[in-house]
Amino acid sequence: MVILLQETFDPWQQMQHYQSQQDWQNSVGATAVFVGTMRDFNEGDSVSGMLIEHYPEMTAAYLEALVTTSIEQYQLLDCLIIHRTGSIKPADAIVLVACWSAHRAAAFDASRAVMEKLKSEAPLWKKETLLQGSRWVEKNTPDANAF
Amino acid sequence: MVILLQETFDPWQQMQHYQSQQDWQNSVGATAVFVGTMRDFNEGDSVSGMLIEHYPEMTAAYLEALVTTSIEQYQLLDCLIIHRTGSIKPADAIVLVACWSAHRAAAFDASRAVMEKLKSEAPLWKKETLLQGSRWVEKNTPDANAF
Amino acid sequence: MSETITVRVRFFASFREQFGLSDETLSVANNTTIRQLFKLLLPDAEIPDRILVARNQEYSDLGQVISDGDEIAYFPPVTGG
Amino acid sequence: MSETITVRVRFFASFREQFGLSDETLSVANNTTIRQLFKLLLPDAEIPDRILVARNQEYSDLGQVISDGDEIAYFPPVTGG
Repeated sequence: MVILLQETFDPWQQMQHYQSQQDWQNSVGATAVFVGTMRDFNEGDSVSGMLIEHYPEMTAAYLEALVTTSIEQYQLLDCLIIHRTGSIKPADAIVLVACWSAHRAAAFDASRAVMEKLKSEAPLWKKETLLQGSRWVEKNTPDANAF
Repeated sequence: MVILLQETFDPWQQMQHYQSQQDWQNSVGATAVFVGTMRDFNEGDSVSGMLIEHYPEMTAAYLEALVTTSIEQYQLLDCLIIHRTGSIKPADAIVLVACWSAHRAAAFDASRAVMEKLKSEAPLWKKETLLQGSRWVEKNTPDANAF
Repeated sequence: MSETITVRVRFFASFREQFGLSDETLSVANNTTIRQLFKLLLPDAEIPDRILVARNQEYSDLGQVISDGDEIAYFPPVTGG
Repeated sequence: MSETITVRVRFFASFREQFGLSDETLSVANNTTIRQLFKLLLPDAEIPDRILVARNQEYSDLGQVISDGDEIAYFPPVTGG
């Protein structure tokens, strides 16, 4: 499932709520969750806030396809992606990726690979608010161990 | 931090509670969490319950040392391990490993490595209750991608 | 087959600000490529080295020929997550 | 130095059930190894191939010599997590 949210969310409340509604609960052996959070510091500067722009139709379609292909590729029971858009404050959760599987290797592999795909391809852009002015984040750093 | 629990726990409530009490919240960029859950099926048999035995003094000491060395090795902001002991039912959470870091590679690497160490070295033993009788789980399967 | 086709063009993030374009609908000649469309809209701008393009909400490339009714998007490297 | 030392011995999981021992305190000769201690307690049992041993709550090995006041544990491969 994919959820794009304009409001602050609590990742653990979302996990609890989502998981309680699923019918695969007795088959799950492994859950791997990644949460990306806004830091108040980046590239040597204090950052007081952030705007996340997206391309609504394409962002949703891209992430939905990523969920579907990842479930198939890693034989997951389920995969959930939540991403914030709009105005973000430090310590806000930006992204959550959760993968459920029977055994742990699949959940670990999938959560990391989904994050890497999301960071390198999902149409989302961050603009940081600094003490003076603002700037677009230029690129995401790849995670060398992701695949 | 290490928590050994004799009672059922909700992993997401524990995450919410633990994280809300920390002073590093504005420095965290990445949180990787793994939860291992009891399945109602193993090695071709239905499993109706499980007993987890531990060596109280050594289990706690082993996991405390694992937390300390992992924080240092992966430059984590924090690491939390929760493990159940005693009588477990299907769908109960057995283990939670959470790693917090500035950037995502460290959190991903650490959570997987901590789980692998825990599964291969922490003094804990599972005995499964089957339809007829019970059996000790003989060994954990290594995760080839863990390190 | 008509001589012109209609296309919706979208710009995002720093491109939206830099080029002053967000969401345009225009008519162009048949067989126009995504690269040519950019030059038609912004004759004085250079195409950025690290441009990404999408056609109907899927990744595409500058050499693709546009069809009638397409939605074409231009944007910089993504930085979500 | 005394001729005998006191040691606490613990067995866990399937070893506890298989050998019928859980928590014993006994006196043994100085310079006894962890392997010899097992044989003293269970003279008719073979030492399992995949035995793990701990000395004072840290992993050790069968060849280690026991000191006075040590706690020695014998257990099978761990299966937590």
